[in-house]
Parts: sequence; structure tokens; C-alpha cells
Amino acid sequence: ETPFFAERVATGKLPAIDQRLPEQPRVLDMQSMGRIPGKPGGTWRMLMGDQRDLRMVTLYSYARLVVFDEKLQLVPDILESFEDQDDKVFTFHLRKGHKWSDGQPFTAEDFRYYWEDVALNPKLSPTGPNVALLANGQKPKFEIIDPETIRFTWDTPNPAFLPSLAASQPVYIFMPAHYLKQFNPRYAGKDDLAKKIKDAHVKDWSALHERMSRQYRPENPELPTLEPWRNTTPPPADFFVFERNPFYHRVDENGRQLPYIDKIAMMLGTTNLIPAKVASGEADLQARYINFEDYTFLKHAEQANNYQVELWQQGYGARAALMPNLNAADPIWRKILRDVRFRRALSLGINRRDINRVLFFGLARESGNTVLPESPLYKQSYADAYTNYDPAEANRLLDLVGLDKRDGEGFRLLPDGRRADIVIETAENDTVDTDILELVGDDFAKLGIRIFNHPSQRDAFRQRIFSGQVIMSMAEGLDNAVPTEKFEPDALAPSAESQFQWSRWGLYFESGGSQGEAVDMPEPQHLLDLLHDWRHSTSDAQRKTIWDEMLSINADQVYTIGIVNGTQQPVVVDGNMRNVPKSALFSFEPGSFFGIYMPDTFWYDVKSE
Amino acid sequence: MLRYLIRRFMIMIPTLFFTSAIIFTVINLSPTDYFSNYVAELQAQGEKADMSRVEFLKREYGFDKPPVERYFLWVGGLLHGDYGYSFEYQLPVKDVVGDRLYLTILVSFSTILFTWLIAFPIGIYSATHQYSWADYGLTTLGLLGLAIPHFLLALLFMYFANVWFGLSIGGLMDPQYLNASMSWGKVRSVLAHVWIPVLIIGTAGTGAMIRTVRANLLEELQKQYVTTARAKGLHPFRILIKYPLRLAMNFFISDIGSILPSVVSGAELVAIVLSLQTTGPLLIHALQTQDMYLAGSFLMFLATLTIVGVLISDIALAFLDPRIRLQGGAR
Amino acid sequence: MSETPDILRVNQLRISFQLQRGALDVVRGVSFRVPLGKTVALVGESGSGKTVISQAIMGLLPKAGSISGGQILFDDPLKVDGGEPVDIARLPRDGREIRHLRGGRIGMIFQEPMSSLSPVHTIGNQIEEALRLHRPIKAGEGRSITEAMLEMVGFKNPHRAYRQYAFELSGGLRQRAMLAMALICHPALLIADEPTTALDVTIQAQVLNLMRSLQSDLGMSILLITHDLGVVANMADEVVVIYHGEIMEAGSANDIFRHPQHPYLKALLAALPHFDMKPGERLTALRDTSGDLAPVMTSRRQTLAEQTSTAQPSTPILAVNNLRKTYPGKRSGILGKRAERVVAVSDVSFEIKRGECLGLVGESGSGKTSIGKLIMRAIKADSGSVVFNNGSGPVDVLALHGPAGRRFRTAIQMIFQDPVSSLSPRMTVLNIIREPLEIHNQGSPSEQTARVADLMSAVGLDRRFLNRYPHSFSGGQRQRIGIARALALDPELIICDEPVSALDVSVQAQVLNLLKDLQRELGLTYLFISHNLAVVDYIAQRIAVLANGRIVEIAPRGVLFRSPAHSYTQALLKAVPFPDLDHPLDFTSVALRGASNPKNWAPQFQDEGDPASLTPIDLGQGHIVLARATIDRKELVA
Amino acid sequence: MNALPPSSGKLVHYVSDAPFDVQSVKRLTPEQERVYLASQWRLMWWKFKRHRLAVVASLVLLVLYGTIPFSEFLAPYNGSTRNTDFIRSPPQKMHLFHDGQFVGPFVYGKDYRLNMTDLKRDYTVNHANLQRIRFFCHGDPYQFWGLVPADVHLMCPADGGTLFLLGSDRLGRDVLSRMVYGARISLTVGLIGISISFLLGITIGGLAGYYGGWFDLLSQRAIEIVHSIPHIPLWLALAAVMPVTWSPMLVYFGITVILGLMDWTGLARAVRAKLLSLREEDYVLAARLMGAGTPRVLFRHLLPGFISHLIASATITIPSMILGETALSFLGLGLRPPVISWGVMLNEAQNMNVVALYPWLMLPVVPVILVILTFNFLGDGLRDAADPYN
Ligand SMILES: Nc1ncnc2c1ncn2[C@@H]1O[C@H](COP(=O)(O)OP(=O)(O)OP(=O)(O)O)[C@@H](O)[C@H]1O
Ligand SMILES: Nc1ncnc2c1ncn2[C@@H]1O[C@H](COP(=O)(O)OP(=O)(O)OP(=O)(O)O)[C@@H](O)[C@H]1O
Ligand SMILES: [Mg+2]
Ligand SMILES: [Mg+2]
Repeated sequence: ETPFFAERVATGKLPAIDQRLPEQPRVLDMQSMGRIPGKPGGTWRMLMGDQRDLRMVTLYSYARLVVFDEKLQLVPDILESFEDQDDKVFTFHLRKGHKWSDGQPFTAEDFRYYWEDVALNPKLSPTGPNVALLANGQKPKFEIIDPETIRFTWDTPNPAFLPSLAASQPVYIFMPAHYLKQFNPRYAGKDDLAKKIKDAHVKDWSALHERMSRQYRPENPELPTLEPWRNTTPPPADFFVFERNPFYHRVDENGRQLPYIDKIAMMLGTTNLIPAKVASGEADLQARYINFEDYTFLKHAEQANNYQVELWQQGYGARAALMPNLNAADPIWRKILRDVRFRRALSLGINRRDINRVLFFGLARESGNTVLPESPLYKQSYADAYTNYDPAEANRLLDLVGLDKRDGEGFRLLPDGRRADIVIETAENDTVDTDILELVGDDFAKLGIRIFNHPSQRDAFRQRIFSGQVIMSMAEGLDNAVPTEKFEPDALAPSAESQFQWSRWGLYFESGGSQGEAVDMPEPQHLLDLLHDWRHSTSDAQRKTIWDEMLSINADQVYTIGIVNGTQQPVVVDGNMRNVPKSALFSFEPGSFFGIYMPDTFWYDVKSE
Repeated sequence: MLRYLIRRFMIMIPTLFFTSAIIFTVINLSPTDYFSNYVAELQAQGEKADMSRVEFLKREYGFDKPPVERYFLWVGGLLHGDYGYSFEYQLPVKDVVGDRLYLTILVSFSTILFTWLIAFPIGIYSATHQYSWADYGLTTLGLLGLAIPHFLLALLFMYFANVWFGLSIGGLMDPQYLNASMSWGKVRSVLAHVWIPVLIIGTAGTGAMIRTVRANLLEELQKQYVTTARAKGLHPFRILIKYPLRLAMNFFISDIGSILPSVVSGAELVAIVLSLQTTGPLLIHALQTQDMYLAGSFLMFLATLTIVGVLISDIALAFLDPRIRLQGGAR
Repeated sequence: MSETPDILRVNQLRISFQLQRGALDVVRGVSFRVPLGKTVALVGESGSGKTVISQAIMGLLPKAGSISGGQILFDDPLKVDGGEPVDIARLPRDGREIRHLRGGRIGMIFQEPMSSLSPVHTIGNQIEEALRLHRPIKAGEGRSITEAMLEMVGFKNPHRAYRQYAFELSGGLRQRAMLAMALICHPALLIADEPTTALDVTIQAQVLNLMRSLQSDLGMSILLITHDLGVVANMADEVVVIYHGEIMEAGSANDIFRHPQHPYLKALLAALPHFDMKPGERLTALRDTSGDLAPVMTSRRQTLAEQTSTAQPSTPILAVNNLRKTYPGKRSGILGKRAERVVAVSDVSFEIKRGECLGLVGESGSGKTSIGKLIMRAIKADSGSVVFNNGSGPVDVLALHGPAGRRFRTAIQMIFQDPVSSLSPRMTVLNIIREPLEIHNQGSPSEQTARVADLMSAVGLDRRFLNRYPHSFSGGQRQRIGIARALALDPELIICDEPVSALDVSVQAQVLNLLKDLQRELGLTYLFISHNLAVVDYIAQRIAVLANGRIVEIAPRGVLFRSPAHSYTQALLKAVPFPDLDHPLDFTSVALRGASNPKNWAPQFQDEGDPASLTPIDLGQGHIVLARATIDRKELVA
Repeated sequence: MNALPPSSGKLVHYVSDAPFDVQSVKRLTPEQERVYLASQWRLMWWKFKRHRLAVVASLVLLVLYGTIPFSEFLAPYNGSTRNTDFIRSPPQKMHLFHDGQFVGPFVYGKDYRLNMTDLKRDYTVNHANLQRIRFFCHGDPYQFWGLVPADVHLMCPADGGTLFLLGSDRLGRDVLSRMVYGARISLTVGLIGISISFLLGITIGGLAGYYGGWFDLLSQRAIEIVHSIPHIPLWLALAAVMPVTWSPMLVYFGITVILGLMDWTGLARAVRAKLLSLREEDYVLAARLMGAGTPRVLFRHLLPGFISHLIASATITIPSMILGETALSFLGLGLRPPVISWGVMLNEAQNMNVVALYPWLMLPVVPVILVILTFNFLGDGLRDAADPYN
């Protein structure tokens, strides 16, 4: 029994431990994971910026129907098991006796409620069910086999379905029906609901339901959950306390219910201050809002405040990548930007070693925007394509592109006589970005090109890209740089508006051709075709070849000019906290930051107490 | 007098109306809105926004209506004490602001008190010892407070308060009290923290205040009635208190209206740097995320505070200064 | 040997001021005394050091000033052990001893009653404060003593006055409040620094009377500082004449007025206008700097000649008919009901003939300035007309606009009451005088400059002063600059609003002489506003007496002074202090009676609530008086 | 010199026998003569001179503004020259003596080591490496006044050496040089802003004060409204409407305009109050009676009356604009690299790392403080000298 609940159990407020666990809990064998079984207790203090960061707990907890393990294999978690026939028929088996955090059973009804009462309700989901639930635009067939078994069936393969359930930001296909029914007019009493709507100051029941049912961002303390910790503080607040879920489904090999850590205390505040607060020992495990720049400062206070600073590797395809906008509105520029020689020239013209040395202490990897060596899909050639520093070749290529005329000061001119100045736009004010651009600017000056950095607010920045006003932007590279072939390779093809190198093509794809522009270049079109192939693929081998081809096209065509990747993320770990990996990959996707390393297995090694 | 009051009140109404219009325009100036902002933030992190939810929310908050209509909806709400709804917090603005308001008021009033407690004696001393070394020294000290940018000062203070006194960095209280209800421990913790922001916000104000006290007093000190008082044989200190200071006070009373808002907004930057649980960071954040009803109602609140402050100071002045009181606002 | 010991003995007092570079000796070895219970007058022109001496006695010298020698011995009659007199010159500034003397033993009335009282404290509060400080009194007693004092200095309702503020009181009442404050502790010595300069004659008489009676009641000594010899003659036992920080002559009042010896004193006496002056007799100014009118005259003479040929001699240059002006009244009362409008000018009619000088007299607030401004169109009249006729036909001034209005601006000019505030302090004299020429585009810049130079010499100022700023001139010189500016455009009529009331006698004489010369040589016409009857008598041919906005009497000067008909005129005349021991003021008749209050007038002049019941009645010789239409002429003359 | 009569004695009639000169009062001492002939400016200057601190302050300001045209020459490096081997190098002290021997101004070279445990560059002074500072030397090339190519600097590092008297920043740029360059923007940002605020303040306040009536009422309300809206949101909003494609210089201009637009209210009030009392003066009436029009009355008669007040308030507003620029930079709304201003430099310095590890990066606060102090003292002096005629 967990000491934290001992009293509640004794007074009968909670059932005993064996009543709380499912019949078949998920047993984690610490030893085999190379970890030490621990003892329960303690509070994990973390520092966050604002209320949106509540979702960090959901990320860090990483309890999903199915999850990726550290080797990026899909394993059942909340599900006891699942069956997948040709990526078309998915059968899920729930754990018998699994309960929500309020002690109510978790059953097929919760899936049904989501599917029938939420996903298919036009008021709650005006645009229909989540895209992950659509294969080729078709809805699945949903069946309840028995209270612990459900099945989704599509006519065509839907290989993205399981990864989307295991994603850091998962697609929720179940909801605590017993709780939410009180907000749904189909089930709730009319007067009762009207009163609730009034008390919450909302317009109608759909708004109320929407608000009460947010699972990803656990703002509602009353919403039952399956996660290891549940929020106990109603917003607005600056200090959120999460408590362990007494019905959590994971146990260690000794049969001890996880998580080890009793509480999470999340303190909100100005993000600039977080490094300083961390250094004064105010957080137990923290990576968010601290940067590589802060490492020295943090390291200096290590002893005094009993913590360790570890360096994890960031999981972006590039810490910063220049993104020439192939859809730029300016016709002259668009023509130049679409010329692969121009993109290669710019890539060759960046002195990545210098940047690495000045800004990253030589610890980053000078690489194009591609997958990281940790990924099974990695090839050295992708990383090295056009990343050697060769200004002479760059100049030669630029002359070929048609930028061979120069003005009095030696700067290149566009064919129409304008100076070939490039305004590189960035979102928000990030000193590292500014510095990178400053250094890149020095390098490009040697190519006869001047660049200007123009940071703007994130959404203004995006809007300008979407409308084609931006010639070139700079942002992080691939979000998921350690994919396996099971992940959808959508980031490598023009498939989303948020891909800054071809956002209008992406929009065209996203909107099914109603907005944006159709792709009118062969290689990107080929990438799209490949993406299509992946979506209809049925075997991992087939997927791997698709991935390989897409990666090599991207590397060869330099659609995005990656500068460095594998940059370091400082992670501050309390001196007494155990089981936190010394070095690992820190990324949102895949991995949910800490989530993949299972923070519910972290514990405090304190002598007494 | 009454007539004067009524007139003052009448003038207030169009002022408030215009202010609300300007505030509404100002917060709607930005070409984007909360929702695109929200989507942008999410995508920056690699997350995906559920577009159907966004559409849902947009309709919910009347973003399909023209701005003018939204303005009248908003103002109409304000008149009924409905301050609107925060997108970010998904709560009525009133609930979001909640406790922060009290802390803001605490910080602001402590600051004003601090400023006055320091600035008045120094200003008086400087004025009565014009051109002495002490005058120069104290003025310089006050100016120094004015000259060092707030945020830098805050940073330095915070760092050294942590290094030397082990005070937790930022915030207005130790974390464990944040959600706790009122208790002695909480009060003590707040008091242990509040001095830093008060000192920082106060230093700038103090510098300015010293200078105004000094200037005003110098002017009053030359007046003939001071000599009259001396001719009565009054002690110089009593003279100072009773006559020039009393008249110089008028200046401060007439300034009350702007003191509070200026402290509140002067505190904003500091509050961000120090991560105070006051309204400042909330406001800035709301502005940056285009959480427009939160920002708008809050600004309106501040503006009303100023306008009412000016009104109060006018009334106070009318009560204190017989010339205004008896001559019916001939000002 | 007289019985009375000296309460104050000032011995070889030297005071110097620390200026930018070096010290300026302002008082240079002055010795005088104030005997117990007597009044000593300190007389001298402006800037001679009178105020500084009084400040030194109170220990209130400005920071820049210091006593560089001599003693100020104060011999307090209440001293218990009859010990040595205190030397105030050696007491530390603001020390305990001097604070005990100030207010307690020596009271002081300051030169400016307007600003000497705190605007935000009640009169009672400020007076009682002095009382509490120096006299042990029981709680609650203070107020009754204060009110008694207020009553004593002539407040009709002391209970109310106690709670009033300074700005609610008229100048005269403020001066009384100051007096009460100085006297509340029954000081042994009262220093009164020009206690009446700001007041008009009737009020002045009241205040002086008050001081005299209090002196005899309380047995105190008075050091009276003034440059008005008329006041001195009526008040002082002994007189000290000071000039430029040194004493020129000292002696009993008798010695001074009957046997003046020092040339300075003689000059001062000669500079005073008095009523029995022969027509055409000139005042002798101390420093007479008569101007050279020749250059400005030539052009002037010509026009004059032309006009006299065309215009009928009988048509007046200015005719004012039934002029009326009201100001919005002050709001009062809790509900802020508007009080009735203040009638400043009511049904005023008069004419001025070409080349004439019409004097306009009346006490403060009677509407003199308002009339001047109405004629100048500086303010708008409620009703009535102002007709100006310079020979080219009558024009209604109040209806003028456009080019005609601009032309009119050149024809009438105004000389302001206050020589300090009527000249832009940031402009040189040249620019000031040239400005009207610039505005009306008269001549090229060089011609303008030449004319300015001519004007300067005309008013008796050195041409070298052209590049100076007004601040560097004395009051008299500034007034001349104002006159030069008024002359610049060759006006035909000049309205002089108390042009000499701010000046001391010797300077006053200079300015009056200048005005007279200009009138004679250039044929100027004046409307001369003043409340100083002697001055008006000197300069004007006809005099109008204004009371409460109405002209109550108008007559040629000789007639008016010889046989004043109206009660108000009579009261005014009686209140004038003569610098002549043989004509003491009859304090009993004027004092404490509001001379301008119609209730105190003879019944035939009272309107009994109906202003229309009064009509101007011609007594012959151009002597017109405002009286009830039903009254027989004979009664009025009697 | 008269003798004091005996106490209680009868007063003898005393007549001074000293020669009497009527004009003696009128005769001026040379000192007075000087004062009387002095113009307003002269008098102000005399009064101003008495305020020692203000005189010192104005000299300091003169020097500071004097550097503006010569930034390139005065700075040892160009503002953007990087030295990748000396990143975040602490200040190098200038020495004159080496081993007790005079060698002239020099610095010791620095060796550095990458400390891989805490990822810090550790610098050690190398006493063997003596680098003599060169004066009037050839260094980084620049375009003097954007026209003449030149490379002469007041001082440069020894050949192959470094000269970071105030340390270097995170890209290895010389802090001192950047401060010298930053003065350009920071010292002028106030001037443009103040012109705008003065233009608005004087016109609106002037008309309100002179005419009164409805214009006064309206402008008073306008002031109240501008006053009642907190500055930061206005900054945010106005910064948001500034077109994103503006070049840094245009942004700079826009910011000064914003600062100016925020600032006029105080001045307008002061002008109005002053005019309300000044317009009652007789000389204004006199001018009007002479037929002078409103502009003439306003500009010839009234404005000179508080020109000194205006100057004084200008000197106090400029610092607030300099501070405003830093505050804007803090909010990310102000100037941005590659523009160099003190605000930008401070903005880069505002984090705990700097406070704890690289404190010299906060040095740009020193000129900010200096400028604000000096401007304020100057303002003080001017205010005291303000009314030379009183
Ligand atoms: N604070 C001062 N600083 C410098 N000089 C002063 C000061 N006060 C007075 N004086 C000078 O002292 C002299 C005497 O001044 P005082 O005020 O005593 O004259 P007064 O006789 O009272 O004149 P008035 O009749 O105008 O009041 C004048 O020349 C004046 O310039
Ligand atoms: N602007 C004004 N507003 C209200 N009342 C006024 C105004 N100007 C003058 N008065 C009132 O009008 C009356 C006449 O004023 P005016 O200035 O004409 O008197 P005066 O005879 O010139 O007095 P003084 O001798 O003091 O100069 C006074 O009662 C005065 O209070
Ligand atoms: Mg005097
Ligand atoms: Mg008058």
C-alpha cells in the first residue's frame, strides 16, 4: 500500500490497493530497464510559464492507450493488448477492473461515448472526427465486442492510427462518459444543465462540455483521468498541485503501484526567471525554459543546491534551418529560390563549424536538416549533403543562378537590378537565433549577399509566410528527427501550411485543393506521391524505402538549409532523484520530452522520512 | 460645490466612453487575433491545434461579427459589471483577475507609501538646504534610482537577495503559500518578499518625487506668507509643516489621480521580471496573446481608476483648498 | 529730558547684500530711535532701504542680506529685571530669543497684504496661532480673544471673519487682519511697512485711524514706514528721512514739515501735488528729466493744425453714452446658485473734448478700469455706446471691425496701471516701442527705429537704453516706456489707467510733468484714471467721480474741490491726508464709515432701490451731480 | 552719518551735512550696469553658472554628444567586429607599469581555455604577453560619415593583440566600441521624440491656455484620456501597427515617434497652466489692444516667457525617452540588432547569467545613468536659471 493513501484507505475513503489496480496491471521490470525499484513519496517541483503548460504533465506522464518504448516500438499501455490486421482492423482489449481516477470503471462505454456523442456530434465537432480517425477520408466502423473489447475497422489501411494514439499529443478516442454525461443534454436533466451553464458563465451546453472535457490540458480538476497524476487545483492559479492517481495502472516488479512520486507542484511565473530559480534549487526535474546558454550558470550552483545538470540531446532535425520560401510572392525571388543551385550555394556558404564553436561550444553537429543518427533511418550522406564550407563553390553557383551582377559595394544584384538583400524572418526574439543569423550574415556577406533579421510575433510571422510575403525564414528543422518507418513522413513532403518552405503547397494539400497553390515542381510532387504511397503501404519494408527516398530527395534538393542539430538541452535533476537517464534524447515527438523515460518510475532516495 | 461635483461627474462620462473606444481600438489594432496566435504557439511546439475546436471557439466569442458590434457588446457588458471572458483561461475575466488584484493593490500601496516616506523627508531637506552638499548628494541618489532601468535593478536585486539572504527568486511569497488561504505564515511570507518590488518600483518614483517635493517646496518657501509666519515667531520647523508643506500638499493631492495608475503600470515590467503574482504580467500576457476581453477590461479598469483618481483628487482638493471649495471650481 | 525711554535704538546699522559679484551696501550707518509709545516714521523714496531696515529689526533679512555693522537694541518695557537691552543684530537667525521677540514683542505688518496671508488657512487660525505662541492661554480662550481682536481692528462680524479665508476679504480687510495678527500679543513695538499703499484714500484713513487708536489703547510704539508724506504728517511724532541707505534728516514732525532743511527733503515736499496749486504750476521732480518733444511734434503739429481747421471745436472727441457692464457673479452657497451679476459699470455717460484731460476718480473697485477697457474694447459692453470723433465724423467704437477697427487702434492708446506687468519682460525696449508700428506696418524698419529713438528722447529716456530689457529700468522709467509705446502711433486719445499709483512721489512728479507737457505740446486728449485726488487735481481739467459703477459727480476741477456737492465726493476729499501739519485728517468723520456705501450718503443721493430714480442734475459751470430728480437744485449746493 | 540721539532725550533736528547728490541712487555700479544691459540669455547663463553641478553636467553632455560624429574614430573596433577567440572575455585592465617599469599604456594578453565541465571560457591573464596600445593607428576600416573610407582609430590593440577594455560580448565584440556606437542612437532617440512631443504639447497646450473655452475643455479631456491609458499596451499596439518590413532605421524613427506621442500631455498641461496665468498679464492685453494677432501674442509675448521652462522640461524628458527606449527593447518592441543602442545592449544583458557570470555586459547602464543624471542636473540648473528676471 502506498503510504500516501494509507490514511484514506484506513478511513474507508478509498478502497484498498488490490481493489484499485486492474486485474492485470502493467508491470514494469525496473531491473531489466536498468533502473532501480524505488520507494514512494516526495513532490516533484517544476517551473512553468503559464497555464497552457499544464499540458506538460500530460506529456511527461505519457500514459496512452499504446506508447512507444525507448526503442520506439509500440507497446500497449492503458490497453492490455491490441491486434492490428493489415492496418485496417484494430481490436483493443482493455484491462479488466481498470478504473478512472475517481474509482469508476473504465470500459468500452467511454469509447462509445467519445465516438457517438462527441466525434459524431456536429455541435461539439463541427468539422467531424479527428483526421487520424479517417483513412482516405472514410470514417471507421466502431464496434463494441464486450465491455473490455472494442474494434475500429477501415476499408483502406490507416498506418497512422496507432502512432497517433501513441503520440505526445495523442488523439483521444475515449472520454470519461460517466462524468461528462451530466453536461450532455442527451443524458442530463434540463434544469440541472441549465443551472450548470449559468454557473459557469458560458453560452450553451456545448461550450460547457468542451470546457469540462479537456484531457490534454488538465484544467478541470474534476475530470477523471487515467494518468499517473491528476490535477487538484482549479484555475486560474499560479501554483498547481497534482496528486497521484490512486487507480493508476502501472506497478513495479515488486508490485508497488506507480508513480513513486506522490505529488507534482507546478509553479507558474516569468519564464526568464526560471533558470535562476532552478539554479537556486527550486525545481527537482526541469528542462523546459532552460537553455544551453544557462548551463554554466546552472553548473556553478550545482553543489550548493544539490542537483545535477545533465546535457540531453535535442531532437530537432536542425536547431535552426533557413527556409527559402518556394511560394514567395515576388516572382523574381521565387524563381531564384526554386533554383536548387541557389539553395545549395547558400548551404555551402555557411561556416557551420564557426557557428558551432561560437554558440554551441562545438558540441552540436554540423548537419543538414534531416534525421538524427539515433534514428534507424539515418544515413551520413543526408547529414553531410552540401554542409561543407565552400565559399568558392557557393560563389560559383550564385554566378550561375543569375546573380552575377554586383553593385559598387560588391553586393549581388537581382536580374531586375534590385540588390539581392534577403530579409530573414524569425518568430519572437530569441537571442540564439539572432546570433546565428548574425554569424550567417557575416558568411553571406562574403558571398555578396546581405541578410537582415526581422523577428516578429509568432502569428504575424506565420501569416506573412502564408501570404508569400516572406522570402526566407528561419525556424527549427524536423520536429521528429528520430523517426522509424512507422511514423508518417509527412514533414518531408508539402503537406501542411506550417511548412515554411512551401506553405501554400501545404495548404493546398491540407485543404484538399480548395486553398493554396497546387505543386508545380517535379520533385515536391514526387515527395507528395511518396507520402501517398506510405499512407497506403502495408509493410514496414515498403515504408522504409519510401522514407529513404524522401530523405535523400530532401537532402539533395536542400529545401531547408539546416545549420546544426544535435544541440544540447540542459536537464536539471535533483540530487536525490533516481532513475533519470544521464543522457537521452529530449524531444517533443517522439518521446513527450521526459514521458518516454517514464517519470512515474522516478523516485527520491531520501534516507529517513 | 455640489454643482462643481455634478459638473465633474458629467464630464467623466464622455471621457470614459472615449477611453473605452480607444482601448478597444488599441487592442484590436493588431492584424491577428487570439486564435491564430494560439494555433501558432501550438504549432511552434510541434503540436497540432484542433481546428474544429478553434472554429468552435471563434463562433462562441463573436469573432464572426464586425468589430463595432463587438465593441458595443463589450461596453454593454461592462456597464452590467460583466467584464467578458478570457479566451486563455476560459473563465470570466473577473475570476481570472481575482486574487491578483489584491496583491497588486498591496504592492502599489506599499510602493506609494514607501515613496512618500522616503521622498518627503529628503525632498524637504533638500529644499530647505538648497545647494548644500547634502542636497546635491540626496538629489543624486534619488536620480540614480530614476536612471537605472527598472528591469536591470530588479534583476540585480533578485540575484543578490537570493545570494545574500537566500530569498526565493521572484514571486511575492514562498511557493507553498500560493494557493493557501490567508494565514500568518502567508502574510509573513508576503511581507518577506514584497519589499523587493516595492524597493525597485519605489526607487524610480522616489527620485521623481524628491524632485517635485523639492521644487514645489522651494517655490512655496519664497512666498510672503512664510515670512509672515516667521514674523509671528514660529519655529522654522512648525512653519514648514504648517504652511509651505501644506500648500505643497495640494500638488500631491492633485496628483493622486495619476499616481496609482503610474505605479501600477510602472510595476508591470518589474512584475514580469520578478514574476510577481500581480496583474501586470497577466495584462502583458493578455495583450501579447490577444486575449482581448481580458486585456480590454483590464485596461478599462486601469483607465477608470485614473479617471476616478483624478475625480477623487479634484474633490479632495476642493475640500482641502478653500479657494476651490468656495469659489466653485474656479480653476 | 522726556519721560519716555526708547524702546528701540538702531545704532550705526549697516546692511549689505551679497550679489553675484561683491557686496552691495544697502543700509550705510543708519541710526535712529523709537521712543516708547510714540510713532516714528521712516520716510524715503522707493529702494532707499526702508524695508530692509525693518527686516533687520525683525531678524527677517533675506538670505543674501546680512548685518555688517551696528546694533539694534531692543529695550523691552516688560523686562523683569530691567536688564540690558537685547541687541537683535547679534541674535542667531531663527533662534529661541529672536522667536520670542518676533510676534510676541515686536509685531509687523508687511508691505503686501495680498500675499502675506496663507491662502488655505482661516484668518482666525493664523491670528490665533501667534497668540498661542506667545501668551499662555487656556484652551477655548484663544478663539474669543482672537475674535475680540478682530472686532477691535474693525471687522463687523468677527465671528464670521474668524472662519474666513484671505481671498474672501478685500485688500482693506486683509490689511486689518494683518494688523490683528501683529497686535494680538500686544507687542511693545509695531512695525508697519507701507500699511496703506495698496489702499485707496478712504480705506487708508480707516486703517490709519485704527492704528492710532490701538496705539493709544495698548500703549505701543510704532515704526511707520512709508513714502507718503501725507500719511506721515498725520501719524508721526518723529520722522526719519532716509535716502539711499543713509539718513538725510531726522527730527520731530514739526521740525520736518515746518523747517525742512536738507535738499532731499525739500525736493520730496516739492514733488507732491497739492490742491492749492495754481493752474499751470509745475511740480518739481527730484530728478527732472524733461523730454525733447521736438522730433515727435512736427508730424503731430501738422495734423493738429489740419484738424482744428476742419473739426468744429465743440464736438467732443469721445462721447460715452449709457455704458453698462456686468460681470458674472461668483457662485456661492451649497447649491451653487449663481449670485447676481456684479454691476461694474452702470449707465455711465460723459464726454471728453479734444485736448482736454478728464479725470476719473473713485475708490478701488468702483469700475474705473472697466470703463477704460470698455472704451478700448478690451471687454465687451452690455449696452451703451462709445462714439469717437476725430474730425472725420463720429464712429461707434463698439461696432467697429475690420480695417476701421484697425485704424481705430491707432487712434486710442492706453497706459497701464502697472508699469511692471505691462511691458513684455523678454523684449528689448526697442522692440516694445516698435511693436505697434510693426503691427500697423507704419514705415520701413529703419524709419521705425528712427521713430522709436525720437520717442525715447521725447519721454526723456536716453537713446542708449534701446537695447535694454524692461527689468533694468526703474518704475518711472518703465512708465515712460509705456508712454512712448502709447505715443508711437500718434494717437489722439490716451487712456491713462492709474499711471502713477505704483510710483513714489518723486517719480510720480516726473511722469505727471511729462504727461502734462505732452498734452500741451501735442494737443493730446486724456482720460486719466486715478484714485489719488491730488494727482487728478493736478493734471485734469474736469473730474468725474465714480462710485459703485456710476458717475455721481462731474465738474471742472476747481469747482469740484471748492464745492463738492455729492456726499461721496465730500467723503473722498476728507480722507485725503495732507502733508501738512496744519491740515490734519479728520479721522472721526471718515473712519469706519464706508464712504462708498450709499447708506452713508445724504438722502438726496440715495436711490432707494430704484437706480432710475437718480438723474444727473446740472448745477451750472458744467457741474453735474447725480441725485434724485425730485430734489431741488438749491438743496444740492447747500 | 548721524549720531544716535540719547535715550529718552529729546530728538534734535538732525540734518545730514554730507554732500547730496540727487542722481547718486540712479548711478549704477559697474556690476549693476552689467546686469542691466544683459539680455535674457546672458542673465540665464549667469544664474546657471552658479549651479556648479549643472555646469559640470553640461560639459559632460557636450563631451558625450561630441563623440557622436566621431564614433568610428573613437572606438577601438567597429561595432560589429567579432573576435571568435575572445568570446565573453572579461575586461582587460590598462596598465602603465610592467614589473615596476614604465612602458606606457598597455594591456596584458589573455589566454583562454575551454572548460568543458561547465562549458565556460576561462581566461587567464598572461603577464608575459605585453601588448602595447597603439594610438592614432590603423585598425578596422570604416566609412567616415558614410563617405570617406578610413581606418584610423584613436587607439587600437597591439598587432595581433586584443583590446577589450570593457570586455567582450557573447559573439566576441568589444563592449566599449559598441557603447561608443550605441551613443549615436541612444543620445538622439530623445531628440526626435522630444520634437514631436514639444510640437504637440506647445500647440495644444498653447491654444488651450490662450483661448480657453471649448478647445480647452476638449484638449483637457484628450489629455486625460491619453493619460489614463497605460503606456505599455499603447506601445504594444503601436509597435504592432508598425509595418514589419520597415528597416531598422525606420523602426527607430517609429519608436521615437511613439515615445513622442506618449509624452506630450505633461507638457501641454504645463504650457496651458502657464499660459492661463500669463495671458492675464497686462502686456498681453497691451499687445492685443495694439491690434496684435494671436500668433504674434503667442510667439512674441507669451512663449518667450517660459522658454526656459521649456528647455528645462526638455532636458528632463530626453532621459525619460532614453529609458523608454530601453524599456521598449525589454519588451522586444524596441530597436533590434544589428542596430546598436544602449537599450539593445542592455536588453541582451538582462538575464541572470550575465549578472552572475559576465557582469561587464551590464556596463552600458553606466552611460545611461550618466546621461540621465547629467540631463537632470542640467535641467535643474536651467530651471533655477529659468526666470532671470525674478
Ligand atoms: N533680497 C534682496 N537682494 C538684493 N538686494 C535687495 C534685496 N532686498 C532689497 N534689496 C535692495 O536693497 C535696497 C533697499 O530695498 P528696500 O526694499 O529696503 O527699499 P524700500 O525703501 O522698502 O523701497 P519701497 O518703497 O519700494 O518698498 C534696494 O536697492 C534693493 O535693490
Ligand atoms: N473680470 C472680472 N470678472 C468679474 N468681476 C470683475 C472683473 N473685472 C472687474 N470686476 C469687478 O468689477 C468691479 C469694477 O472693477 P474695476 O477693475 O473696473 O475697478 P477699479 O475702479 O479699476 O478698481 P481699482 O482702483 O482697484 O483698480 C469690481 O467690483 C470688480 O470686482
Ligand atoms: Mg519697501
Ligand atoms: Mg483699476
